[in-house]
Amino acid sequence: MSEHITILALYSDINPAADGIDKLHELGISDDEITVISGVPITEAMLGRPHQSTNVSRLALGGAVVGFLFGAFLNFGTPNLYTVYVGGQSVFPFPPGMIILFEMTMLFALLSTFLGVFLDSYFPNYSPLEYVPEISDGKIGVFFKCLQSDEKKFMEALSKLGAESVSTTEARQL
Amino acid sequence: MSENISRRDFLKLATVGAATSAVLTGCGPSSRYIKREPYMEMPEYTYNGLSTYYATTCRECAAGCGLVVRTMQGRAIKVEGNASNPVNLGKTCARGQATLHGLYNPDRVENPLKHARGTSIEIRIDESVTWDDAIQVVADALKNNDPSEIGFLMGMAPDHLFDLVSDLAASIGAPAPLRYGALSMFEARATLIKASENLFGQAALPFFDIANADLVLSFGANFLETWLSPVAYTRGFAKMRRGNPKRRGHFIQFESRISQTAAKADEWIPLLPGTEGLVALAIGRLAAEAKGGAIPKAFADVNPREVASMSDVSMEKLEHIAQLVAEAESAIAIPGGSALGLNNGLQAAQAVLALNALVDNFGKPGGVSLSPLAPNEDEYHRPASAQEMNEFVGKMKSGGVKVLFVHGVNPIFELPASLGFADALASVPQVISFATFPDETALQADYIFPDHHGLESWGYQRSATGVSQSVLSGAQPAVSPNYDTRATADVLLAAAQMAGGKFAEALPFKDEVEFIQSKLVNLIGEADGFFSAPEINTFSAYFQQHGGWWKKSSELVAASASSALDKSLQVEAAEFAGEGEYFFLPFVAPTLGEAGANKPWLQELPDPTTTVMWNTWVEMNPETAHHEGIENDDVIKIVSEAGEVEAPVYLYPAIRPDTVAMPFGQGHTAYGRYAAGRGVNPANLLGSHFNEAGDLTFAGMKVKIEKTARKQILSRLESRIGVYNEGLEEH
Amino acid sequence: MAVASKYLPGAKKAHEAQHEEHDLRQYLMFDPKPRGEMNQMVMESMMTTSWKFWVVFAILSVLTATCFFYAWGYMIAEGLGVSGVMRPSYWGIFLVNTVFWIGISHAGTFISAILRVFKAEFRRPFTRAAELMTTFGLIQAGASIFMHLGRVWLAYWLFPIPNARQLWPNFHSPLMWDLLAITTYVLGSTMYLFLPLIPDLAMARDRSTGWRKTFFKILALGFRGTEGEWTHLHTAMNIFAFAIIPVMFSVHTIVSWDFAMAMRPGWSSTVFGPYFVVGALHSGMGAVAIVLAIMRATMKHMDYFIRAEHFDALGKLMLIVSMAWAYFFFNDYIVQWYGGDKWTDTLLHWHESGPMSWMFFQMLIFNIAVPWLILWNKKWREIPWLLASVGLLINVGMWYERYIIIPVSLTINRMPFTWKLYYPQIEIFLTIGTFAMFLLFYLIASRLIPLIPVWEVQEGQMAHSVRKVGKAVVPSVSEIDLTME
Amino acid sequence: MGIDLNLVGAKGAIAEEAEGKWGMVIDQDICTGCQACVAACAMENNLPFVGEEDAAYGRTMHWIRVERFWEGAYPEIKATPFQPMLCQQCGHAPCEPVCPVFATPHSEAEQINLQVYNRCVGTRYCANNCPYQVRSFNWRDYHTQPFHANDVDGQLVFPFHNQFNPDVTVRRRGVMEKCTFCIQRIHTAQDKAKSEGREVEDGEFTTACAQACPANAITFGRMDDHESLVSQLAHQKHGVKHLEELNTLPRITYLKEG
Repeated sequence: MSEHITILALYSDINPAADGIDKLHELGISDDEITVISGVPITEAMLGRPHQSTNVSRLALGGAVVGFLFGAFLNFGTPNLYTVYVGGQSVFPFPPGMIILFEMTMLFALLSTFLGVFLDSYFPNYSPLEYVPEISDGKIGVFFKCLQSDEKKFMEALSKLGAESVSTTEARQL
Repeated sequence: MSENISRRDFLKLATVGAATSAVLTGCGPSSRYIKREPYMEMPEYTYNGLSTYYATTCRECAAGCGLVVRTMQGRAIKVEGNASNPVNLGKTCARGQATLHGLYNPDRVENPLKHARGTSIEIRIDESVTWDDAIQVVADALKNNDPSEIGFLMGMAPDHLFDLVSDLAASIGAPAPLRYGALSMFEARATLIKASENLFGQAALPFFDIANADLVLSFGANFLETWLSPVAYTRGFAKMRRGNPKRRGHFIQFESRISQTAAKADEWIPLLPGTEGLVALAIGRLAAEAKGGAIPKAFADVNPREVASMSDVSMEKLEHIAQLVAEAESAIAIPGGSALGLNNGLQAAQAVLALNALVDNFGKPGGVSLSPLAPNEDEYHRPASAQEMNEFVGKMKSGGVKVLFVHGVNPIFELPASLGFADALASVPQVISFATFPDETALQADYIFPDHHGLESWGYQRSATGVSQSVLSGAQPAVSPNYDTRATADVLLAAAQMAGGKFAEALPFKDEVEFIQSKLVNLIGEADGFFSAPEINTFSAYFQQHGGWWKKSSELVAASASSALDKSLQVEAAEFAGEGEYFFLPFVAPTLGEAGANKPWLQELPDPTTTVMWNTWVEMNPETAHHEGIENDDVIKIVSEAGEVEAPVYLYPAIRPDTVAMPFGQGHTAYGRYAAGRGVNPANLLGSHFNEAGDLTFAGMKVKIEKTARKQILSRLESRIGVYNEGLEEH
Repeated sequence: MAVASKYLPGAKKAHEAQHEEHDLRQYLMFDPKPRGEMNQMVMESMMTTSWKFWVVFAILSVLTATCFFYAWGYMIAEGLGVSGVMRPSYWGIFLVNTVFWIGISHAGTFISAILRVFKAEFRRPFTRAAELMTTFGLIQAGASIFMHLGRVWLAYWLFPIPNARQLWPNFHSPLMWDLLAITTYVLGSTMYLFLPLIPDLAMARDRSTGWRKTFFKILALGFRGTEGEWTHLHTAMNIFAFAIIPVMFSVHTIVSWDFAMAMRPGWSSTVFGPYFVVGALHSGMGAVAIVLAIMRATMKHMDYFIRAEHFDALGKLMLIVSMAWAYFFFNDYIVQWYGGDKWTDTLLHWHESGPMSWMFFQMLIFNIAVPWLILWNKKWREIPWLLASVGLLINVGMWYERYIIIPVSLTINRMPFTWKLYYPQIEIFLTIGTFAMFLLFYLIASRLIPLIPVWEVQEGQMAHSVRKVGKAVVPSVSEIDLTME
Repeated sequence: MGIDLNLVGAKGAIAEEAEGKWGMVIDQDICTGCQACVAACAMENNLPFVGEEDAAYGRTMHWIRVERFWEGAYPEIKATPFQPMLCQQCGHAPCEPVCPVFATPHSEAEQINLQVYNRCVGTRYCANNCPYQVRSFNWRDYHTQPFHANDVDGQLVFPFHNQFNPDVTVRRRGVMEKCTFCIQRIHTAQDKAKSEGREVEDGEFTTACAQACPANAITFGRMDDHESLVSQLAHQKHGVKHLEELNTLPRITYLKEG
């Protein structure tokens, strides 16, 4: 019978966590089956994990372009829709245009950056997830799926490599 | 229009047809000869979007300017000058503009009423006084009193009502109605008239042709403010300055403060109050010397050096001015106002008029002539002088007046308190007021039978002066009456009918329009009229349409004054009543006049020289104030022999250090929400002293000033920082 | 954890060429506590409210209700007649407050963005406290602008949307630039406040119960701290840190252009842009000093996170900014003075000897003399209450500066006949109202969200270690901070 | 007649533009400061009065004010010539570009400076930026202060409202306003002329202030018509424009003494 379970190993230090992850690799758990959660940012490099890709920068750039176009519309488009002359100035004033362009570009860039974080990390997400409160106390959590049958094997292996605790875990309301 | 069609043109193409045109209409809203229709069939004056214009006469002062009232849907929207009326040729002063604030004033007396003397009109004795009761009351008053004990007090305007009352009075043997106004008092009109009578042997107001003069010497005459006919004289002034491209008229004002008029002068001579006459004589003598030839007797006995030392006008100045007079093509000297309101005022007036004789400008362009008599005018009706009013007050006190009719004048406010009109009123058994507004006098009456506002009523008015033609400007209703008021003329006519007998015979007219027509009849066929008509109805239609009737050409009377210079002229020293160290100079507030205080927009107009709004101020030279330890806006008490008033100080850099001046026009205790309790009335400081001509010597007071602890910020349009550098003084 | 284990107690180190005994523990970065403990401290500081707290809370609420909402409502109903604005001072305290609050708001961005970009480690414990000021300050700034409008109920006509006649707003107008810039700034800085807050919210979520639990759970958005989440967060914060700085500069420059663009003596000056920006930082830094001192004095455990070193660093910043402000002020002043234009001369004269000259000189004392006399001394810089009171004076001085630039200068124009001095009326209450509201928001925030970015502190402590160089023990920082990828 | 650009103190294209369409000449030598123009303006354009306190505090609603200063000291003191100051209808109006909602645009058709009350949100930037300080702001609902009303069986009735000129909008609180060169009269005259298929003639109509002025010191008309009285007067030697150095291209010429 092949019942899948999730095992979570808790570490209070980086090095044991890194060793544990190597061990898992040996035991044939691929990187994308392993999730590492921590209370402080830890680079993939520290744990010998593949590089995390992010779209935030691209989205920011896209937003900037949209904002620029919107600013251009406000400054050079709207006067066309209903032309009003003021103070002997040209209908499409260039210097003020600079300001409008800049502000709109920035606004949209920032908005899309913010949005990017949400999209990339699937925020907000209130569904049950594998998690233990100790994480925010600075512990490092490594969890992965494996067959129920292999449970013992992994547990021993990891605890030998200095995991504070190794246990099966269920997705729970955070 | 520019070739590119603007958006609103496009939108408006449809409505272009409805463009309005200024057709002067004959019959007004309340014409007796138009049947009032419900708005289902709209009368012409209520067509949507269509303005109708009615020519009438301005009643704000006695000058009698012609007005054209723009009305829309039965409402008066705007008042403009009547361009064809010779008095103002389409122009108006601020007071004329604000006449609508009288018409639509929230404080009008809205219906006939009987109330306890001295109480507000809200407190009625008899709620249900109808106009029939009113007429009954008037009829009884006429019938049940000995005619000699009936008194009529009226406003300054020589109008149809005055004629009507005069006729009535004459035919029932009652004393002729008295016309009075504070303006005539502060103009010292009686003195001017007396002077010209002495000089020209005719009691008429002189006409001063400023327009064509190239040198104007004005001794206290504020002809740009309220003097005689301000709009006409302002026009003259403008012509004097700009009328002739070759020369710009030179204008010198002799006055102890820079009035609005003096502000326009090229030279302002702050002479010692009371020395105007002497200065005039001195200038005359020096001018005569400059001209060469014999010194006329008139100026023979004056010693210019003495005058210079007495009057604070340096010898150089006198000589300089005399030089100008001698060289001028057409010089003119005008006596008026504070110069004449003194015990030596008459002599001063004669001395000034003598200057005109010297330069021999009588009847010439740019000179002095006699105003032509207005149509229907046998001899000039001048307003009562303060002295005559004083005598009348005496008569009232002694119980010689049993019933008093008051119309168009507010003696309690306009007469100096020292004359005691208010107390005298108490000894008059019955007082009937026809006031449109609840003014002080009306509140002291038993009955108020409110007259229409000027723009609601018929009539005509003679223009006393200011024009070279004889003018009768006509009045007609521009709007139908807003309230349950009634024309006083109608009330009197009806009352006379009711009284029957000699009263009915005296005034055999259906209504006031018929009476007015009876007066117009004899103008038909008058020569030189600018219109004529075969019969009265057509004539009066034209009369209404054009806003009056007047001669086409000038008919100034060239005064014969050969004698003017023959007898030596003396000007004795001026006497000043009261022991105080300051001369007191009351002047009529240029924008308020004597009766403008209840019109809020007039209140909000800044005084031309001080820019003060909504209040009374005391003008005081900064030097003096500094010496007395007085600051701007300090409330000071001014004490004269007659009384005392308290008002905030305006440090006025353009007034003699020994003089304090106050504007007349505020200080009402009644007269509606905008006037009551605002400012003080300088007339309360004036004692009852009169000069030979019977004018009050209003400029002949000396006053003490006392500091009070209070401060009252004067509401000025000007900036004290920008104009007087307050806060920017160098350190 | 790691850092703690490496720490050598009683070690000696060289410090600025003097070989005196020195305990590194006085620095937060070298005085690590286990994360759990720090979390606990922050949670406690957040949860504990003494009766004093509630008294202050009540007072501020009442002030906000009356001086802000009631007074404003009354003014809307009556018209601006109840305020002190008139000809020629068509602008009054409302815009003074706007400029002032936008100035305050600059502190947050400056500290959390510029110091982050330049890796100024002392910033770590109080970035959030500063960022909160940005958001709350901008709220008051916006409110003040709307108070100033004659027909505030039509304020939406300023938004970049066509009106009923298909007419768009006028982008020639500096006020439109203002509107757009402030919108950008308020949105940007709020998002920038929120991003680094997420992990701490998650922390709080794990440590709270009841309604707080739900509250934090919702705000934490399900953050667990996976590598992905951290990476996205860091990238975003990185972008924000760089992008928000030009926005910050643009905002106050544009605010200054509201005046500089106008054809008025004293206003039409090219140096106004940087002058205003520096002025903003001046008041902003002062405000931060005040807030930190209050936090440290009133909130539990704050003496651990906020230390003398931070006040010292802040004091140095304040001194530098004060010098910069003096430089720009003089720059503006001498150009106006030398020009000799009739109206400008009058204006300067009005400033220095007019009825408001007292304000002019107090401004110079508070903005220049006071900081220069006190902040040069390290000992004094490290006294929280002293630094806070210097900050307070600077803020008063900066408020004066705006008051002199707006209503006092507006008195003088090219029409001397209209010169009149401005006397505030209901503005005074509305000013109190905005201050009360600002403090109230801050008070509430201090009990709802962790004022200390715990994870950033821990991150810093991880990065800091000591190593032996010869006999000396020297501090060393390792590059584990991800923000600079 | 050809026009000499130098007389208006401007050069080339600017001068052409400086002429504008409608213009006004104010002769300070004969202005007597009598305030008739102020009253006439108030009556024509439904201006509210503000009462003593507000008036004292610089909140008068005058669209035209008469300025006077003093020169010298007693006894040699002189009042400077009265100077009526009203909106100069600038060709390059500083008030126009600063309004965020286009409430004070430039009229292409009339080449004057419009004020669109309905658009105004009351930022008062235009008034700040007006070098002539001739804009007035509705600080309160002056027209409907209960003080001016009568209580007629429980209803507030404002008699003054009968006088409102239907051609001019009545402004409420929070709105900026200023002299419009009596644009309602301009339009009425143009409509009339159009309906009669002709051009508006010089002197056919004029502004309220010019119409009232007893001294005839104010002249209004077409500046672009060099035959018109106003442009003849404007090109006299002693004609000056206010703050011309700011290049606001004012449309009003002031004639000085002499």
